[in-house]
Amino acid sequence: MMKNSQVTVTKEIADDNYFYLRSCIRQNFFPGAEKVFLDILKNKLGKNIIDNANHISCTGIGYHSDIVPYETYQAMVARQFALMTEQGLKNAAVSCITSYGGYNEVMKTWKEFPEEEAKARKNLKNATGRRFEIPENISHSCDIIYKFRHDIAELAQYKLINKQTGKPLRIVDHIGCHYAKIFPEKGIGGAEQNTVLSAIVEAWGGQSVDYPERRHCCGFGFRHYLVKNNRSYSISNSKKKFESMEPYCPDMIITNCPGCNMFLDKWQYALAKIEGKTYSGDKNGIPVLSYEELAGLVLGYNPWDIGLQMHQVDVEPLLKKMRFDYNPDEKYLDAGGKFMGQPEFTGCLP
Amino acid sequence: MSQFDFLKPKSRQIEFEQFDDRILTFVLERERSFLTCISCGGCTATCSAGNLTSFNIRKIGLSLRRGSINDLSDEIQKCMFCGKCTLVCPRDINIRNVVLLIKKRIAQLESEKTL
Amino acid sequence: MENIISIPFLVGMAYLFIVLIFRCIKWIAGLSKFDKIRLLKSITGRRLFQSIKETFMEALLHRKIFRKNPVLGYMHMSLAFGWFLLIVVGHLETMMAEHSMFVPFHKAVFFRYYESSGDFYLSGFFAFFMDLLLLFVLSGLMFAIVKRFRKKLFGLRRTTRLKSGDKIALTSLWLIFPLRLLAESTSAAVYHNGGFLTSGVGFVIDFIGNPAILYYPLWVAYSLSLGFFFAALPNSRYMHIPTEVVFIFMRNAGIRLKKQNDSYTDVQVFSCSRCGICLDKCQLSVAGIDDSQSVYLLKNIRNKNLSDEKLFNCQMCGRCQIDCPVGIETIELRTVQRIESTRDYNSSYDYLIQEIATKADVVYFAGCMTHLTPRVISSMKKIFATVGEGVWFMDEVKAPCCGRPLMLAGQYEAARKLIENNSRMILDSGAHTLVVSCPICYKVFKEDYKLPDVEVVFHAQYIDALIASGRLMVDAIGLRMVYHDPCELGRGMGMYEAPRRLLGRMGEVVHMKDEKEYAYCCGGSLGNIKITEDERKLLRNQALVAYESYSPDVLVTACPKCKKTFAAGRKMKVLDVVEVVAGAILAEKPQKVENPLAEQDVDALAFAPDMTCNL
Amino acid sequence: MRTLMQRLGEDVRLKEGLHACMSCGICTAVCPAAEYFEYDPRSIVVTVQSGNEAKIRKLIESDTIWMCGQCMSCKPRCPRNNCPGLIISVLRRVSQETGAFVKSRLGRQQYLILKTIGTNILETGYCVFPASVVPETHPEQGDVWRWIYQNKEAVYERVGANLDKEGPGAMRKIDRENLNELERIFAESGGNSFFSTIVKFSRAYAKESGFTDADGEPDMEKYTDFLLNEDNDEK
Amino acid sequence: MTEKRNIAIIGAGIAGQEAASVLAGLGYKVTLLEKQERMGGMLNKWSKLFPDFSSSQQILDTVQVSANKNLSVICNADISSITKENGRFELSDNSSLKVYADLVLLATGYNLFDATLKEEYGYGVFENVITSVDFEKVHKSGKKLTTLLGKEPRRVAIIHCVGSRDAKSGNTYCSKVCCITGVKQAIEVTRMWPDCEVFNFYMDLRLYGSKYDSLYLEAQKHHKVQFIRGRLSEISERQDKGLQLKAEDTLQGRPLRMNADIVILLVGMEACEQNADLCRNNTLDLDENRFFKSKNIHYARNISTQPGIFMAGSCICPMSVNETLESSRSAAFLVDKSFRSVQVEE
Repeated sequence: MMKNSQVTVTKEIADDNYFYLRSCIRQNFFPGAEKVFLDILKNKLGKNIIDNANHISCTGIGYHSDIVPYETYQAMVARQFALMTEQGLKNAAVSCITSYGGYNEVMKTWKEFPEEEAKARKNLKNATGRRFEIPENISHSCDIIYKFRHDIAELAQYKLINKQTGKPLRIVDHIGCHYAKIFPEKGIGGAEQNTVLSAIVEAWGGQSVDYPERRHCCGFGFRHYLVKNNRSYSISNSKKKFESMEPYCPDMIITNCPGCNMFLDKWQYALAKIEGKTYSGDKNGIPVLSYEELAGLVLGYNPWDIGLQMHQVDVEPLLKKMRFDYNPDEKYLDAGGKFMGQPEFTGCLP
Repeated sequence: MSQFDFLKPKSRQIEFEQFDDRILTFVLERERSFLTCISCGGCTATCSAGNLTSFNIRKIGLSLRRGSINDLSDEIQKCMFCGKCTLVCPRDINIRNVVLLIKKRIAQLESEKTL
Repeated sequence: MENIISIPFLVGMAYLFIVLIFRCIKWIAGLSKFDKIRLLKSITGRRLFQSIKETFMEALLHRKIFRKNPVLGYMHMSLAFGWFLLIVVGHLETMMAEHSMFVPFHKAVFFRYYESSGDFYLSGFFAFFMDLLLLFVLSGLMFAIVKRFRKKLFGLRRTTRLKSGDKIALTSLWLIFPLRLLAESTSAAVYHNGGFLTSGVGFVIDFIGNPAILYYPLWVAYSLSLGFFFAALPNSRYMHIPTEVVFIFMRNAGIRLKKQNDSYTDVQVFSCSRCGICLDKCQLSVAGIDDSQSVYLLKNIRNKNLSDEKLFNCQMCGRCQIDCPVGIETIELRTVQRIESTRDYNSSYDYLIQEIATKADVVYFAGCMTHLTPRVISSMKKIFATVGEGVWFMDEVKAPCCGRPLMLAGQYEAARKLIENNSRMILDSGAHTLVVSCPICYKVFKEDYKLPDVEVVFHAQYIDALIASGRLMVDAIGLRMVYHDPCELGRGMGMYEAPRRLLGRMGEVVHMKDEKEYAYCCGGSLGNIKITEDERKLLRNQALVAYESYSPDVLVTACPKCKKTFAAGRKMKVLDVVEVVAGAILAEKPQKVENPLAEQDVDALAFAPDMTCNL
Repeated sequence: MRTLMQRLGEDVRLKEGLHACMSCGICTAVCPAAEYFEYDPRSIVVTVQSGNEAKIRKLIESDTIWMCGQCMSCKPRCPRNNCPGLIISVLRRVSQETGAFVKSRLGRQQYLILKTIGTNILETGYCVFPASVVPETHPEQGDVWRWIYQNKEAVYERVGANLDKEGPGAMRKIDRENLNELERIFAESGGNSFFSTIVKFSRAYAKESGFTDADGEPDMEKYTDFLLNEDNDEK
Repeated sequence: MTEKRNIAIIGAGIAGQEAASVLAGLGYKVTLLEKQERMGGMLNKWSKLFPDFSSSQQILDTVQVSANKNLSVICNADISSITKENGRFELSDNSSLKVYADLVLLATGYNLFDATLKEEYGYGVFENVITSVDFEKVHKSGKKLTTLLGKEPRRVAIIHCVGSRDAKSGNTYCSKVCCITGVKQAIEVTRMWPDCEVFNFYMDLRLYGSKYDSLYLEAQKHHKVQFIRGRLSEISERQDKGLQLKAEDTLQGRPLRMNADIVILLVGMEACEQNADLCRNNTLDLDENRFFKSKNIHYARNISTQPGIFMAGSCICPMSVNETLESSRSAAFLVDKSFRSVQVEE
């Protein structure tokens, strides 16, 4: 059987000088993940990455929930590019999958329909006076971690090994749909056998586990999650994934997309409340980590510095398997070391 | 957990692994010509009941062959038995008998309260 | 000691009587209140004589079988009527010998055993006459034995298969009369009292053996054979003998089959003699189907093992019913069984909504099948247009089916819903005439719809009347036509002449051997739910081969289903009567007569739905 | 008056998304929405391909087009390089431009989305931000989120975010100047007029459906309440 | 009058051999060039032929060319270039081989679609996913088709249009023979395992040939093969190494999920990659599907865009065995005719 990571990669990933574009959802729910990503790039890998205060949401969620017209979306994307151009940078590092797909979609449209690009330039110019150059390289931040996965492995303080059994941790992945489904050539390994996360996992000593519904959507569905009465769609899709991965007894789920990371975490909790069951064999649920968070752990960051206390499904079982050196008492201490209260309940089932 | 009442996880996928063949087997044992249906839809196009309602005899046969029989009992009642379908079927399937057998089997399953 | 020999006979007889009385009570009790009153009225009124006459003609003389086949008729008559006379005359003889009006039953039966003197008024005549009757019966018995092994001589190709109860009864029946002959002959040898036959046989017995020794055992054997026969009778097909009498009385009382089983169904079932005449009339045998015919239906109802496969494997064409010597309503009876069998799953048709009727004098209902023969519709339209009739084409766009196919499938309750819906629409239209062009629809409109003040006419009748009244003129087109009687129209509704008369106005209708009530079924019947298409083709070909032998220019029928079925056979051109008429219409100005065949090529050869004609 | 088909054709995404569909069904096979709704992207594509105005009108007035989850799983599989998801986007756009969206329950929800996401974008520069994820309307977010929500300042500070503060960093406050730019882009590129189209049709529908105040003007609070509780038929 | 009677035929599959026999029989000097070690081409991979289940070996034996003074066969000759000089064609491979001829007949045949390119079907990843050619191999060996673990399959799915009619694979044409092959193999599977359920997933059933439809009927009637109209979306592996399939039942308009023990991919026919090499030094053209382009697809199907170069068999377009043989005979006729007309002109 071929290893999941053994697929030829044709995608180019810039190796330095990035313009960082943040994600609404990731900032909102997992701000620590973006923080640790920047920290790893700057301080561990010595890269230049600019975190510009002027960039705004790309409005991709509005675009895909159909209240933002495509022209406006193109102009908003154009503005991000303009900020980057003004900074003298040509490589984008995108934190959000929706944005990533959106930037690629806009670039593709401009390539095929130059009049659309002209319109976007005009709109941007009229509105802000800004101009832009088309980026040379757009990478999702997972691409960058992927590119430097071996460097990270060398710096690693922990391996993805279950120290209790000595075997690699069994890790299932979930690739956000917009990462590679819209433009398969823009994702490592393409749309079908995507390897961006499995290669990271394997590079750090873990075992990437395939499961039948690996490619299925998490169920965000934009408007389906945004309107409360429609959320059944969202949870049904996540449920399908959990059911599919359950027999493989994964130690954790690694995710690519900020939204997926949030859904796979929260829907486990909601399903436990509705159906009284978890898919992990215990009451906690399967820990869900993004690749940045996992990189942080491997490099030995304090889990509470990188925001793992913000997950509903507790990450402690994973930390224990890794024999990770952490202080459980620090979990709910604020920046000044003061107790800031704690959730009434964590995990999935009481 | 009333706060989650708005969430109803469900699926309408045809799950072959949950194939309910109780009607299909009954029909095939008694009317083998049903095996050769190619879902051409000629029956539905000519159907007298289909002219009045959404009744789709082709889909009924198909549901049977996919083992999804849940909504069949109401649908099959719509057939008027006129026999036009049988007359136009390119594969000479005795559709009237198929319908009669389905109705019979559904009545059996309903009386056993297993449908 | 003397009386011991009559014990087997008396026991058998007693058993038979008890069973018969029990059955009769049960049957009568099982009738509805109204039917009981009908029966009572009929046996107290003039109908009684009718019933008695019919009993005599059918149950004893077997008139219908005689008509069908004299040899077979003779066989049945000699056995039934001969035996009847033996009993009656034997009784008279005993009364004469005993000088008493009241003689015990067994005395008459075993008269020769008891009576040794032979010395009474007319004894010589009685001895001769009784021997003659015995010979009469024995001749019939001989035929019966020959028939069992050489059925073809009797015009029968197949007879029913026997089961064990029947075999016991048959064996004992066959033994009764030879044993009687032998027993009486020994008596004749011992007492010298027989007629020409018994004394002759007695002489032979005397010559080759000792009658005094054989005398007693033979009489015992005779008594036993009678006893066995009577005892076996209620559980054998010979039950039909007494039941037929009950059947005749009930039928003459005006009792009819209902939409569910009752004791009248039972009476009809028990009246079947399993003579097998229906087997030969049934076309299914050409398709190798030989377990679902009427006789088996009746048998299976009686034995309570009727399967759907057999019940629904019948064309419902009615050929069997025409020749049934007992007059069993085989088709109605089968319909009732279908109703019973599918009662649990009738449809409600809740979805039917009342379509708005169009006001018109005449309503035309084409029917589902006719929609697959658009030339029939266009021809009808042409005729309506020519005579300027204000017609509402009721099912042109949408209307439910007429309900007849459901009836044929036993879905009586479901059919009622369609009938109600259609009736409302027809009545709302205010029409005085309903024209239908499909015999399947015609039958149900006539029989099951309640349409006061609306005359339901078949298109052939309607057009014939148009021509007769001068509203429509047709030209002779000189075609030689074979007319195929559709089952539902001919045997179903008894309409044989109207289409022939109509066709006769335009060309020659060829007379055939198997026509009218003996006409073939086209094979396509909606009555059969189980038959395969390949089997249908065999039936169709049987009819087509017969029709081909008359080498007509065209095969004409009056049913869209027959038309499509025959057309698929691709052997000859097939038209509906209305198409012939449409091709022969004379406009006011005489014009070139169209040859209706010229434009019919496509249709005649069509075997897929014919959608070429847009109306 | 442009036909619906012309309106659809004006969007470049239709050219990108629809070539010639052969109804193979691979899109429905992979579609997550098809599994949970009476929904079949294949037949939507066939309808658009047919160019039949009446059918397209019916389509954009129906719930169907709103069932797509925009995951774009259909895109990489289509043997004809179509993208049903993009076609849906175009249909939704035309449905909103022509006011057809208020004819269906799911379509009407666009007003809710506009009120939440649209407002978020224009007022904060984010599609979502912590204060907008109210635990009461998001029970599925769980107890941890409730704790975060109640202790926003401390928690975000602890994990290195810059909640509602000047300068770069996660969840920083987007300053007025940037928001003005955003507004101008929306005004310039048609975003604002699209917003007001949705509002216009929603107000008209609200009025028509009797959600009015004392002066007979549409009462959009009542209408919002109605939309929030307008329930799924399938339940 | 100079004798111009040398013909080079590239490819010794059934098309090349049949044409060679005919032309050698007519007295021409024929050189038959085969890149493989032995003749027979793709048909060597096949076990039984549709629609009559006759043995492919029988066809191979029938068309097998025999040594003849007019006919020479050169194997291991992978011709990569055709040039024309002084009215003569020079054919050469990558080594020192040079063959000269007055006329060239291309019978280079086809390639099979590489199923690993359809990643979502998991060929080469999941062991229980095989191609139609793999199945033929099993069938030819006389063994029964089993799962990886050697078990009897209880359900087999056969997938039509793999690498055909698919822009994603770059082949938008129909390979024409796969549908009937799918029906044939479905029957063969049920003959091996009478209790095995077989499902064919199709987009359109293109059973165009004589007696093909009756095979379809037979598959339904006597082998209970079931047909689902819908293109397979993806295959995933379950823990027990069984496969999970997803498609839409397009006739129902509902997505469908099914488990199967074995999946057979009906791989389509593709033009040979070397075709482009052969076009390099002359005016041979390829059509939009990378097969050799005909001068006219109706009346000059065997005639290429380069005068003097003819074509036979499935290097023109996907063909079945009988069409291939007819095509090569018609090519031989045209070759003969062109020689005669040249002589008349001179």
